[in-house]
Amino acid sequence: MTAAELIAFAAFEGGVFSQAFPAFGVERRGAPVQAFVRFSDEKIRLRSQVYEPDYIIVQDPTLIGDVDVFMGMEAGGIAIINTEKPDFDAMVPKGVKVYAIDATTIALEELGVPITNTTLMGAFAAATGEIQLEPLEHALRSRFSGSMADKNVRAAERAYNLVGGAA
Amino acid sequence: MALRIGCVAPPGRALDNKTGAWRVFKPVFDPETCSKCGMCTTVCPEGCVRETEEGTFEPDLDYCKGCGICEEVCPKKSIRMEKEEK
Amino acid sequence: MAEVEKGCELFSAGHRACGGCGPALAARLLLKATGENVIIAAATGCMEVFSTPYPETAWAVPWIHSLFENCAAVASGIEAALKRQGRTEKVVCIGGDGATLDIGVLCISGAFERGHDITYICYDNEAYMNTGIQRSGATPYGASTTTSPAGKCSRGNPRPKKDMPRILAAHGAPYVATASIAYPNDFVQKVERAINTPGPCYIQVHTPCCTGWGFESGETLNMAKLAIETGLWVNYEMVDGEVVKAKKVMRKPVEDYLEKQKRYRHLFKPARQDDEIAKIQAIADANAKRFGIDIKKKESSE
Amino acid sequence: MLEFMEGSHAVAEIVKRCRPQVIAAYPITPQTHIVEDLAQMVANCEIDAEYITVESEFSALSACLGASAAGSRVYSATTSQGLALMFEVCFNAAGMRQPIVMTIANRSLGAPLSIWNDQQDSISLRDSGWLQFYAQDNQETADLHMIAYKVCEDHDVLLPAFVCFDGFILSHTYEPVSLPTQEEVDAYLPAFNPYQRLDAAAPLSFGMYATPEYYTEFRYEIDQALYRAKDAFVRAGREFGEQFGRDYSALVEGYRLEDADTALVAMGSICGTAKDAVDEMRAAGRKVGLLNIRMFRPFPAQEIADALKGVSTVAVLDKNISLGSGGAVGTEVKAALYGSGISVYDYIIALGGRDVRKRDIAAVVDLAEKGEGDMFYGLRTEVL
Repeated sequence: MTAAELIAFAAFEGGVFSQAFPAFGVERRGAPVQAFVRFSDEKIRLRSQVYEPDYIIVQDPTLIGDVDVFMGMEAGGIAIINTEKPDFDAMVPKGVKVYAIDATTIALEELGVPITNTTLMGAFAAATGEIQLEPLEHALRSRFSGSMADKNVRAAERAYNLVGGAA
Repeated sequence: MALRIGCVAPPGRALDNKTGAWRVFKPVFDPETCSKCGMCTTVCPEGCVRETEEGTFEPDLDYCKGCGICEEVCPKKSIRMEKEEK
Repeated sequence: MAEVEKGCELFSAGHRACGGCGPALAARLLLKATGENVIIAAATGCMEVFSTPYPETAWAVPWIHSLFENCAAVASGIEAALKRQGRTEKVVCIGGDGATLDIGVLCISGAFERGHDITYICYDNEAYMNTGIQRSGATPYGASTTTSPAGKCSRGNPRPKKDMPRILAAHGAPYVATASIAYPNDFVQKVERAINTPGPCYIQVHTPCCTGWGFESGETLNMAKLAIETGLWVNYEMVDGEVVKAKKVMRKPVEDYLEKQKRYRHLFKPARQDDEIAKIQAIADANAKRFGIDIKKKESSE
Repeated sequence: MLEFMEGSHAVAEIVKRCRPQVIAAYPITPQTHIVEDLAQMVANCEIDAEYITVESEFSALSACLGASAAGSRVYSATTSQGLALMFEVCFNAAGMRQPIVMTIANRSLGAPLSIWNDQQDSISLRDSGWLQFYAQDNQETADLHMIAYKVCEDHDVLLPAFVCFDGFILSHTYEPVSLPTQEEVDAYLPAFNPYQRLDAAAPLSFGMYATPEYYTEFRYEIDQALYRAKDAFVRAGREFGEQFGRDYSALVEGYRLEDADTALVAMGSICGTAKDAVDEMRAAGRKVGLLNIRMFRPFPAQEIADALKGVSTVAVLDKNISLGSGGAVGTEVKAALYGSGISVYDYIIALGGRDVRKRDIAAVVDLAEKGEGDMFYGLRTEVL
């Protein structure tokens, strides 16, 4: 949910309307969870869950195979997947572009903890072009303070540049 | 009378209810034997036993229900319950 | 005794309690102790009903009744509001034994645990008198009530009184006391001490009910006194959880108290129930032992 | 200025700016974020209030009642089972005419246990004497809190209010919200001026009992006060519009109802999805509109009848079920339109967090136009 919130926040900082919400549940820490984000140039009124995503972010690669993470995606969609071993091509729908990034390693190196929200946010920004670096950094700096802000900005930028190079 | 918002009332109106009418027996106070200890007024559940100027006590019969507690506690036996004449 | 008579009547005549009502006397004495600078939060019950039919309130101090079981929570809110407004009124709850020992325990426990500066007075007449004398957690062992009636296979209420003072002392209440309308000054002094002790304090005052217990209305104080003299009611104080003082007595046998009340009539008629009376005597003996109330008899002085 | 925040946080922020002196609340999903935020604000001295950490919802509202009677502005929040536990105090607080404002993060009632959203909880208290406002989005949620305090504390009203927003769907959603500053809120909402209070300087007895001679008249007065709340809401809503540019002077809000043949009627966040669905249906040439009921208590029967004049079919989306009798909103809308010749159909929908999509709204309109209604929408018959 934090990643969804941050992405929506950064998009809002970038000048569009946005909305982020979790797939509400009773899950305890560590259990798989889903969260949704919408962007729009107009005020967002729609409250239903997202069934046909333009973009997906998979934070935990072990879900792939257990859960159809690509459900509802159509050609032209973009998937950002946190993984060390990108070996799931067979499951990717036709026309969906996949960006595999080892966000866990980046997060560990930059933040010291395997929390990949901000890293994947950088990757998302670069892969989709929906968020520019400046609002992204602004969002992170209003969410985190001091050295934590610096570290998270670095993690996001590293992912941004990595994916940006690939894109 | 306009109803007060929220079923709220100022003090005083309980006195409209003259509970003396409930009485079967009434206490008769004898000031001659009274030791002025005040126990009768202390223990009255109605709070209707008043001190007189002489320091003795008398019941307010508008409210006295005739329970007889004052008679029971009077150390000088100077209160006597009598059948109410109606 | 005259010292408790200072000031005007804050609990006014004209209320609709039965003649000889113990709780009505407790209400009068309570307000003698608190004076005018108080806010009363009352629970539903006999006292609430006999003192406040709209618009004839007997209360000359600010008074609020909300529900049966919530006066401690209502008082919590009042205390918080007064604190925030910088006001000085003392906050006092008053509830019967049903409201206090049974249905209101949740709210009372919460208020005491949170440490609000309130005093809770339970007037204990040992059953639900408002609704017609049903058993409560304060009904003593052996008493016949409409929901614990004596019968072919029942000898009245099968359980002893719940020990509410100890429960609230265990909440960390700085001052807990029991009192009796048989000793008006003692009750008044205990209320004064409670309202002047910061934090949640509790007083359970024994208030015989002539209607519910079955005795003549003039006997109310005599009955309260007998409860103490038999050891079935003990007047004591607990400070920070420790019993510091208990009224000593030359104990009388419990049947002196029991035989005067209709609620215990089944213990004497049609046949005397010695085993049941012995059980009640054992309760008094245990009280005497726990609180050390027995005055040792000196042969010569008798 | 728009800021991006969680719905619950928007509520806590606006409540802070409404300056309650006493807050008493018991945590329950999905209300928790609101009370956690407020507790933190108290801990940070950002808000000059007593926060009473009560042991139950029952005590939460009881403490609010006491504090309100003592003359303080109060606040609480709850949902679902917590509101059910407050049932007795709800009726009591309204009868005692205490202007308590409470947020309801709407949630279903068990059994079966469900933490998810519908509006069964607040709807079930519809007879309690509380005003009920339903918010479409988090902006409205925040705004309605300010309006609620103003309406409740109006001496012509003196009643408590639920500000209802859909649990999770709004409470846990992050979206842009514009919150007035403290100075702006102070300018709109004056300090609490209690009509009467517990006060040793002027003693009063509160919560006395009424004999049959008086009871009916007291209930009549509460009912009258509820109707006066309509005018107070219109005034407060208009004033809000003048000050903040968002007008709430209408008890019901019509959306593309002009020339509509079929009208949806709904409350809360489902209206957002329904508006998008209406736009799509309009684009496809269908004459469909929406009526959002913003104030459910007092029930705006006349306003609904006026707004729906001219439509031939009405489809009510009911996120509740008055078991054994159909949806509560539908029943009341039918009564409001009695004799108008308009066909009114009721649809029980979105219970216990069942997601609603635009196509579901369109499907409801199809059913209504076919004359099929008064039913559970989208029943999974395969599991029955």
